[in-house]
Amino acid sequence: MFYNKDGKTVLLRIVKAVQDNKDYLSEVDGLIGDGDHGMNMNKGFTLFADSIAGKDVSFTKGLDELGNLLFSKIGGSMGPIYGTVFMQMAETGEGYDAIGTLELAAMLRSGLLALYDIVEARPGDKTLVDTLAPACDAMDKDAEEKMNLVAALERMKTAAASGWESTKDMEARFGRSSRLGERSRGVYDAGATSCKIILKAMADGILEVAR
Amino acid sequence: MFYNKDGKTVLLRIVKAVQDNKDYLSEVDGLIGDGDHGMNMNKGFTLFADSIAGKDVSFTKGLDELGNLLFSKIGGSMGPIYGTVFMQMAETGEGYDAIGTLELAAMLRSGLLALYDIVEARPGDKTLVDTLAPACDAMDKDAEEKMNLVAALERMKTAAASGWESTKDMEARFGRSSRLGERSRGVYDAGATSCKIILKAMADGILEVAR
Amino acid sequence: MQRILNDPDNVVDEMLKGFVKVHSDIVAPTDNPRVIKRAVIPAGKVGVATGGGSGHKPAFIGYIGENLCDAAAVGEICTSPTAAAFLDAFKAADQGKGVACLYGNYSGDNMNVKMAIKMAKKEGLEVKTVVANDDVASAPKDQAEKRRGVAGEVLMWKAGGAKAAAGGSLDEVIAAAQKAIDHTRSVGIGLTPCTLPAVGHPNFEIKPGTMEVGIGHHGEPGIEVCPLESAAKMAERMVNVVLPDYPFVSGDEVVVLVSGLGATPVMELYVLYDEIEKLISGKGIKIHRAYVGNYFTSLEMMGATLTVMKLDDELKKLVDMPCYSMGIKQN
Amino acid sequence: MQRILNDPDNVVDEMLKGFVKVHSDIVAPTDNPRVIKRAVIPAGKVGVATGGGSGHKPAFIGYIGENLCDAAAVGEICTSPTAAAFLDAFKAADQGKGVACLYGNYSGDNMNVKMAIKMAKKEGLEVKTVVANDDVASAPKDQAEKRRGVAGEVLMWKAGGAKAAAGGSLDEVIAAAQKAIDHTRSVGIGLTPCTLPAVGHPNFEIKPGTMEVGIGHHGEPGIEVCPLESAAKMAERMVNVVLPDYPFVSGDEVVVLVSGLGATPVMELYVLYDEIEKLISGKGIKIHRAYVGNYFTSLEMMGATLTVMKLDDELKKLVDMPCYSMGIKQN
Ligand SMILES: Nc1ncnc2c1ncn2[C@@H]1O[C@H](COP(=O)(O)OP(=O)(O)O)[C@@H](O)[C@H]1O
Ligand SMILES: Nc1ncnc2c1ncn2[C@@H]1O[C@H](COP(=O)(O)OP(=O)(O)O)[C@@H](O)[C@H]1O
Ligand SMILES: [Mg+2]
Ligand SMILES: [Mg+2]
Ligand SMILES: [Mg+2]
Ligand SMILES: [Mg+2]
Repeated sequence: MFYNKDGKTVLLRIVKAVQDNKDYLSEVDGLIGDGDHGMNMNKGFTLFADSIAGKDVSFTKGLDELGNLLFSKIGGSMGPIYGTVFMQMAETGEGYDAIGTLELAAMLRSGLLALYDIVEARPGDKTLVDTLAPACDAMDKDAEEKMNLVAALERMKTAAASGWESTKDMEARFGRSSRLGERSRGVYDAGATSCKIILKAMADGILEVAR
Repeated sequence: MFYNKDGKTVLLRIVKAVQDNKDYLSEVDGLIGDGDHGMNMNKGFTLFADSIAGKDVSFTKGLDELGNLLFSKIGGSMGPIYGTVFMQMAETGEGYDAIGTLELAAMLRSGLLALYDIVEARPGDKTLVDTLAPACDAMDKDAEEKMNLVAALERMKTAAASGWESTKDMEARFGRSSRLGERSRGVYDAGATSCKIILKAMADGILEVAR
Repeated sequence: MQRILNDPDNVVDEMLKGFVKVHSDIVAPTDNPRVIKRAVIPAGKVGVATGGGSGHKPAFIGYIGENLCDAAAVGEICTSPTAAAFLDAFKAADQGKGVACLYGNYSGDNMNVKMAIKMAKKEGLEVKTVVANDDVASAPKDQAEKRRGVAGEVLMWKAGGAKAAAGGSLDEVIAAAQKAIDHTRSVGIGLTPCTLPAVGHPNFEIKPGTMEVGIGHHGEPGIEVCPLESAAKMAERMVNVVLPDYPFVSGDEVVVLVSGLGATPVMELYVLYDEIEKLISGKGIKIHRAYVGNYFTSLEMMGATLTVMKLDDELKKLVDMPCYSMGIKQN
Repeated sequence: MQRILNDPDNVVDEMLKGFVKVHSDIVAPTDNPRVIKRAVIPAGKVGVATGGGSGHKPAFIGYIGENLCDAAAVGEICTSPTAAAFLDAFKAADQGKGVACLYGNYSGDNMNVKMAIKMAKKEGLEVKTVVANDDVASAPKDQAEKRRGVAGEVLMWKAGGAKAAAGGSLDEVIAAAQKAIDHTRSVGIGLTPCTLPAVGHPNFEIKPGTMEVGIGHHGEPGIEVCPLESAAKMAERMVNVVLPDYPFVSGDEVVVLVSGLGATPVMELYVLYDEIEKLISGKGIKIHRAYVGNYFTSLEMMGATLTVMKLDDELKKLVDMPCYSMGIKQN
């Protein structure tokens, strides 16, 4: 488990991962989207880094702030999608002092469900849901099995990565790339890619502060 | 001399010369102008050919028709310039049954003077005036010397050609190319080029019907 | 990229600054820098709001004005405005009679509008929506709910704005705007791609000598890529996509809107319209009114869209009502 | 050439057919297919005529309308109309009080207008002219009579048209239009060349990464080719050419017109205007009114022009008068 109050470094690690992958994400989006995903994500996450600089924020406080910023400053699809996921995770987790496998699983699952509230995309539609949903499933299973957080996070990363991998062969059905139909196969989905990067950074960040 | 009433073949020869040189004229205009001189000229002269097709027109009647057509259908600079020249030549010559050196000289000179009425360009300004003016001068001199038309026409062609040649080193001061200043040197003027072609065709056409 | 820009990331904010300076007789800024409203909104009317990504001038802010929209949320280039901006646009438009949000069918806009409405509801503000889906080429007819909104949105704003100005209730405004878009079909032909300022190079390709039939306003692929055709053939192709879909038939009265995509010389839009008019009139369909110009663009894309709306008595009255905005001024 | 055309040689005639169909509330064709007139010209006013080559939409026919021009002669693309067309435009504009012909300083137009006036005189019709020469970059100040007319023509038509509508005599209309253009200075920056439909390829070059300062509406070379700059720097460059030439100074009231050259996204014109406004206002010059949009274009050229006109009481009244044409509608 890790302490909610120690979560700022986790958030900064996520920010850095997004910033480092700005060009890569745009490149992936450029293949079947409009090539701005890295720019959109970088803009939002950098705004967030600026807003928490020098401040002492907890993991859930930060997630709420991040979600709110994406939501109120980024627009597009990413604003509401990641905004919803992060704000819901924050809402679910705001009462936790210590976050273990069970807590994190609950937070992620509620984020995914809130997302389902606003998008029609489900696993198999070549969106970030294909990364997020298997990650949630893995966490839920580990929570059921009462697995410790360190082990659960490793499995969650693996699940996210293979979910991301699976988007390559899919045909896009939502978002910009869906207009391409068959032509959208053979490349990764941009949102799934950023989601994998974020989940990995989150896991690695938590592993650093976990006790 | 030649009979005014036999002049239609002369006019058709002019038309053909313009049509044959359409691309060349545009090419010359393209170097320092806007590349449409061949198109403009071809359009006007082809309209004229269509309008006299099957009709019996004299040299001056035809010139008047040509001038009028350029004037009322072509616009730009060429409409008023060649329109004025041809209509004035027709007006001056309409009373002539037979046209010799003296008559043709008078017609050309009056055409040039009418042109001077509407343009400020004079010899040395890199326009068609540089072709037309020396041709007029040569004809006037030959008329004074009572030279026969056949010889006079040969000299007129030579004068027109060397006038045209002289535009190459000039700096344009009127029309589109004048904006280029120094940069306009080194290439022929488009209007001077078409004027040389027209005067040569006119001379060659007259030589065919001259008695 | 031969463009007039400072920092490409600031282009929207800078554009908005210039826009409100120029059109201060028509529009005013609000506390939210990404929301523009009418300079004076007549009291007691239903508010008409819209919003969308930038780069489509006059859309969206260019349709704020007399008898048109009251407020618009402004997004980044080709990117939906935030839910917060939509919410603030609703608030700016609201005169106590509720707000009609008339916007286009894009996933980002749908999500942000949906969330903004939830937030508005919490604050006691009633917002209803009409989602334009006039682009025939973007989905088959049996999936019409998936179709994108394109230049038909202009006619939706015209009808909805006029209904609101005429004192219509929220439900009446929504019904009029919904009817307008239900009676409207569009298709676009793209001739060149466009370049997002922050990207710096076109993110899709239209090969010279070809054209993309059914292209979307963000370069979304169309239904067919074919060799570049004459204006007459393009007109035929467009008319043949648009007319049968509704279907518009002999005896109908219609409004025709031909919009350039940005960089096509306006002269050519009139050439295209001349061909379109011959085809439509030739089918016994009466053109009551035509709009030709850059009404809904995609940055510097070349090409054009055709929009046809079938009139009934109500729509005719609404379309004929005078209006005054940057994008459309009509006596 | 990704364009919407049939036979490029017929583009002007086809465009005119489309134009009169769309704007039949404003304009009407005449017996001369190359002359367009107002649908209804109020009796007893001085006629206002203009004319020029095509490819500059809305210019020239787009400025026919209420309180603007009464008739326009239409030339081929970038080619002066014929003298016959100018003559017929004079006749169409004439309401028995004489005709003011307000046009731009190009050698073809000068010749054709001159000849048309001669012909009109023979028919007993009095025509006086004002020749716009607002383009600062086209000749040094001491040769101002050689300068070309560019977007400043729009303000000349606005002032002259308003004066005629207000009942001014021919001399008063001429004086107002002359004053308008004398008080006006313009400069353009070109970012891409344009292609004449019948030629099929650009006939001049602007290297990517560079811009041509002082470019003319037909691609006439400017005063300087320099590396592409930011909008702020372009604004500075334009303002620094235009303001000192008149000169416009602190305390002046001015109209500012920023026109796109055709293909530059309108959004970027607002970005440019925002910069221009800061510079002009910063010098203590008051901007009474601004026009930003595609007011005088060059086919699909990219770039923009800046026009500034100094107001006095008369010009202010004339510019503020409402008007209604395809190109400019003002309440
Ligand atoms: N309707 C949708 N449902 C789920 N995911 C979506 C939807 N629309 C877009 N996405 C996700 O967003 C990603 C693209 O994000 P981004 O490039 O930032 O936005 P945009 O598509 O507006 O340019 C896609 O790869 C996809 O994962
Ligand atoms: N003001 C003028 N005075 C004399 N000749 C002129 C003038 N303007 C243009 N010309 C002539 O016209 C020629 C160009 O003709 P053309 O290309 O048909 O017209 P445009 O310049 O309008 O495209 C020039 O080469 C020059 O000889
Ligand atoms: Mg994208
Ligand atoms: Mg030329
Ligand atoms: Mg995008
Ligand atoms: Mg020309």
